[in-house]
Amino acid sequence: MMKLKWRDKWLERKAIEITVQQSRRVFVTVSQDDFRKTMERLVKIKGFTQIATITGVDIGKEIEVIYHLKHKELVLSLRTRTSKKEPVIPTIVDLIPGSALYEREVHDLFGVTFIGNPDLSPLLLPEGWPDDVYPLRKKWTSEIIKHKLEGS
Amino acid sequence: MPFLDIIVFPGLLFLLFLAFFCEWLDRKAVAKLQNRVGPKHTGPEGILQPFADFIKLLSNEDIIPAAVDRIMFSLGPILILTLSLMPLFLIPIAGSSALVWFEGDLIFIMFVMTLRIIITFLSAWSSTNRFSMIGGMRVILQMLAFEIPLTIAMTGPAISARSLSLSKIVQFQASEHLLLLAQPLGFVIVTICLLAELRMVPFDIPKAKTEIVKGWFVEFSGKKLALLRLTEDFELVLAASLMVSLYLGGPIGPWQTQSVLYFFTKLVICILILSNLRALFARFRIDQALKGAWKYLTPLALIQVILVELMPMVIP
Amino acid sequence: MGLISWARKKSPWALHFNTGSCNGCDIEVVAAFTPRFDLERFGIILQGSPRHADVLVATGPVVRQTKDRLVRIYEQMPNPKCVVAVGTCAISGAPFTGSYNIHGGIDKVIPVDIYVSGCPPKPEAIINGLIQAIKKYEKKQ
Amino acid sequence: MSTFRIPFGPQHPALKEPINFTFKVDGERVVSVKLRLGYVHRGIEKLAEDRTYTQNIHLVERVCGLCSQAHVICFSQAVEEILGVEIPARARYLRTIIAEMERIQNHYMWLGFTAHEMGFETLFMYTWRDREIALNMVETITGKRVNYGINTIGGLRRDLTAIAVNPVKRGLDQLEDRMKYYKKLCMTEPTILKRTVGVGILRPKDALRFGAVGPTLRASGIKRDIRFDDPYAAYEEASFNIITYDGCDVASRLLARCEEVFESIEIIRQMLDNLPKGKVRVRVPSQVPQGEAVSRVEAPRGENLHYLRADGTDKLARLKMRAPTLANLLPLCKMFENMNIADIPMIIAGIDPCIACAERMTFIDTENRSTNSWTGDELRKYSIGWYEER
Repeated sequence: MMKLKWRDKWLERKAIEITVQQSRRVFVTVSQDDFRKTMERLVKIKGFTQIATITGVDIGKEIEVIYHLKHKELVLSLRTRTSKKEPVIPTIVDLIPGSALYEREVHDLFGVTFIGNPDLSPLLLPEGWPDDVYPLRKKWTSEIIKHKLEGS
Repeated sequence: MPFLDIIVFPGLLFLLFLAFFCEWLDRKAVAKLQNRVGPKHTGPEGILQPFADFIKLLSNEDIIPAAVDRIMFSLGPILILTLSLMPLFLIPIAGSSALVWFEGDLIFIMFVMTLRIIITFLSAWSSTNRFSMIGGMRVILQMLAFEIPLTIAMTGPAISARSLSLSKIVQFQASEHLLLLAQPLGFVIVTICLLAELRMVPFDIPKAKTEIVKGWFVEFSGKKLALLRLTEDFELVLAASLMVSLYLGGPIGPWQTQSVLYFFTKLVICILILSNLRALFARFRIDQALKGAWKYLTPLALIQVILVELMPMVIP
Repeated sequence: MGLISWARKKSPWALHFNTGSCNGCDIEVVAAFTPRFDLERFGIILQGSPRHADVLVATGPVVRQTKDRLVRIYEQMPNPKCVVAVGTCAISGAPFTGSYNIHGGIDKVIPVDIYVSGCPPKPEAIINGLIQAIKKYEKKQ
Repeated sequence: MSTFRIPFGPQHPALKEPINFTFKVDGERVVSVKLRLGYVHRGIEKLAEDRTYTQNIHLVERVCGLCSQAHVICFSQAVEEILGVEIPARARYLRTIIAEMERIQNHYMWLGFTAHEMGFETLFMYTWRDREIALNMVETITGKRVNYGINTIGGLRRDLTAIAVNPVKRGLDQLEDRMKYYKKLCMTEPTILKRTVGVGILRPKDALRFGAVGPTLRASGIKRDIRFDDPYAAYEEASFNIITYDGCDVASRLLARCEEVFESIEIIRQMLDNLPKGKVRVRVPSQVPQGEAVSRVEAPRGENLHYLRADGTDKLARLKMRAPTLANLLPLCKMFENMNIADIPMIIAGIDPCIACAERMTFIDTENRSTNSWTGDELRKYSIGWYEER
């Protein structure tokens, strides 16, 4: 592994996988249980106080949630997975207030619940959107959604 | 007073023509200042544009929204139009005395202008649109602030002419000198206050397009909008002709001559001044405009009146 | 009717509404009102309130969320009125066809009189579209 | 305290794009704000999954008509990273030139809109007249005024012809002259100062906490610029300054953008003078191997981030786009606190919102529908009640 300023023994022990894409892009995978602790450490000790965005990806049985954290020139993408049946992840709004919008975005489009987020109002997409339709899950193609919405 | 005078010249028809002409002039001048052409293809150089707008609006569907107070909403535009037309008959246009004049008509003009604003507020309130309500409140606020310096400054010419009649003031200027020379400060104050009365930039706060759409205009359509726009044109004429009569001597020309042409030329100059100012500024915020009116304009107007009183003693 | 149809032809006021466009068309619509193109020459002014407008200039594909608003704005406009759909998205939904959140072109929701194609159309094309609209507007009595 | 709600948008003359803010106001002072997006949501991220990479270039360009170059560069960089393709130096330089031209025309446009928001129509007309110079330059190089359609994966589709260089250089001189004048105007004209100084304060601490980006962040005194921190295209070879102001208000944002135009002009000049010779495009396979990439670009409005995951076919598995406006919306809500109604358009203009960008995927809604569609009766009752309580 390349020598990087952010290098952290604790993280290396905890992480399932660490990939260094290029000198300024690092991907770290942690388990769902370790996620909150890792995040706290990254924010409080390692200084990743800014978040670029949160990406959700549907990978079959699970949903992968990627947090793109920024620290100067470095983008650290912290990734964790949660089961598709009951997608639950602890919130990070208390650590990084700027993540409020992104958490809701993921909540809306993938149905992931962020435990502890005070305002996860289930309101996204146009008014009258059905509850169980999460447009970015692979199951819901545009045609199926259209069919469901327009009912014909 | 002959019937023809009231209807044709210098009465209704002439004023209508003047109003449309002034709007065209104003639009054209602003367009020139903004590097544009302005109305071009409606009549020669687009001179018929305001007329076309007026006719089109008259022929449009007239929507009365369900939520409005019907009586005030329908009556409002007509009342405002009448009230802004009325003072124009008191302006000496063709000769040194107006169509109608009496001792104290200046006060009458001020009164009608205030009344007009109250009616504006009522019709804004009656249209029960959030934007027009805010617009209406701003109209009132602005009136409270600018009416006072305007009135005080306008007493300046009255004191000099020792009369509260516009026609007398014009006659005084014919026999003595133009009041602009004696009271330039008053002229400036009146111009600023009239800009505010006309709700033109930088005081177009009650109808700020980017904040509250068109302010109290927002719900009116068709004929009512046509009347309201005509009102705005009349107000423009009124403001410019007040400036002309109070400070520039109305229809008085050099060598004791009197002609409507002189009045007309001065009017054009005044409108160009107003449109110039309109194109040169950004809009103030309501609190800034009010602060300005109370803090600077009112004291300045008072100083100007005192100066008018003291002047004859210093320079006999 | 000569006077009225002349007046209508000479003074069509426009209202611009974005139903979900990428911004490109909107910028070009606004550009058509600025010094280089100056639509005021033809008596066309951009209005803020639908009550004051005669021509609705709509850009972009109709997104589910804006559908009701588009209809409402169309209904708030006084008669006679006409609609100009600016840009390929407004005509058919163009690159966004197939998305779950769009209805397609403007004509899926309200009747359209003139279509101006391009992605985005140049201001010249928009001006031409508006002039065509005026011609059509004249006939609507 | 009793308050009065005014809706602002979705159709509103101050906003060329639909967005809905509902302000609770007390008299003329803003108490709180709620916002609702979703009026321009076109589901682009979903659409992208059904299209091939080349088709996606077309789609990504239409996320936003004003930052099209920034989005396309960002997307193609991500694909190129997964492919392991190095694009020719000439293509990198040209991409930089077009991206900077986009910034110039965008900032000109923004200055015009800001002037329009404060009711300064003349300045609006002037800036838009001068913006046509920038558009002419872009048109000479790419053939289009908006949505340039010149980028592709592996480089550019067209080369810059030698004949275009001189008109562009002349255009740059003109633009620099004009911007000097506008900057002076913004610093001295009293009505502009009245409307901008001290309006829409965003403290550096809040800016960082809520994740502001781009000129909004830099006007709060924080030196962050992707072009400098995380250089892409040919920015490593260019020398330029990062403009920061520490007024934290709309005036600072105004001046920061004006100065950025000078830097952009400088960058374009350097690029044109040192333009390498050679090809502008390398051929790339239509199938992209498995992999993922994060790509960042400094769009005119701030940081633009794309996350791309490829699964080995000719279609992508996931494309996530985060446009700068979305990041700036939370700081925007912070700026509204305790401001005057008349300042609202100015503050919104201050972040240079591009709703089309922010909304390709996101919606925020904290209000229920009823407050949005009040009937006149409800409103009248409300207003009467309001006056009685006072």
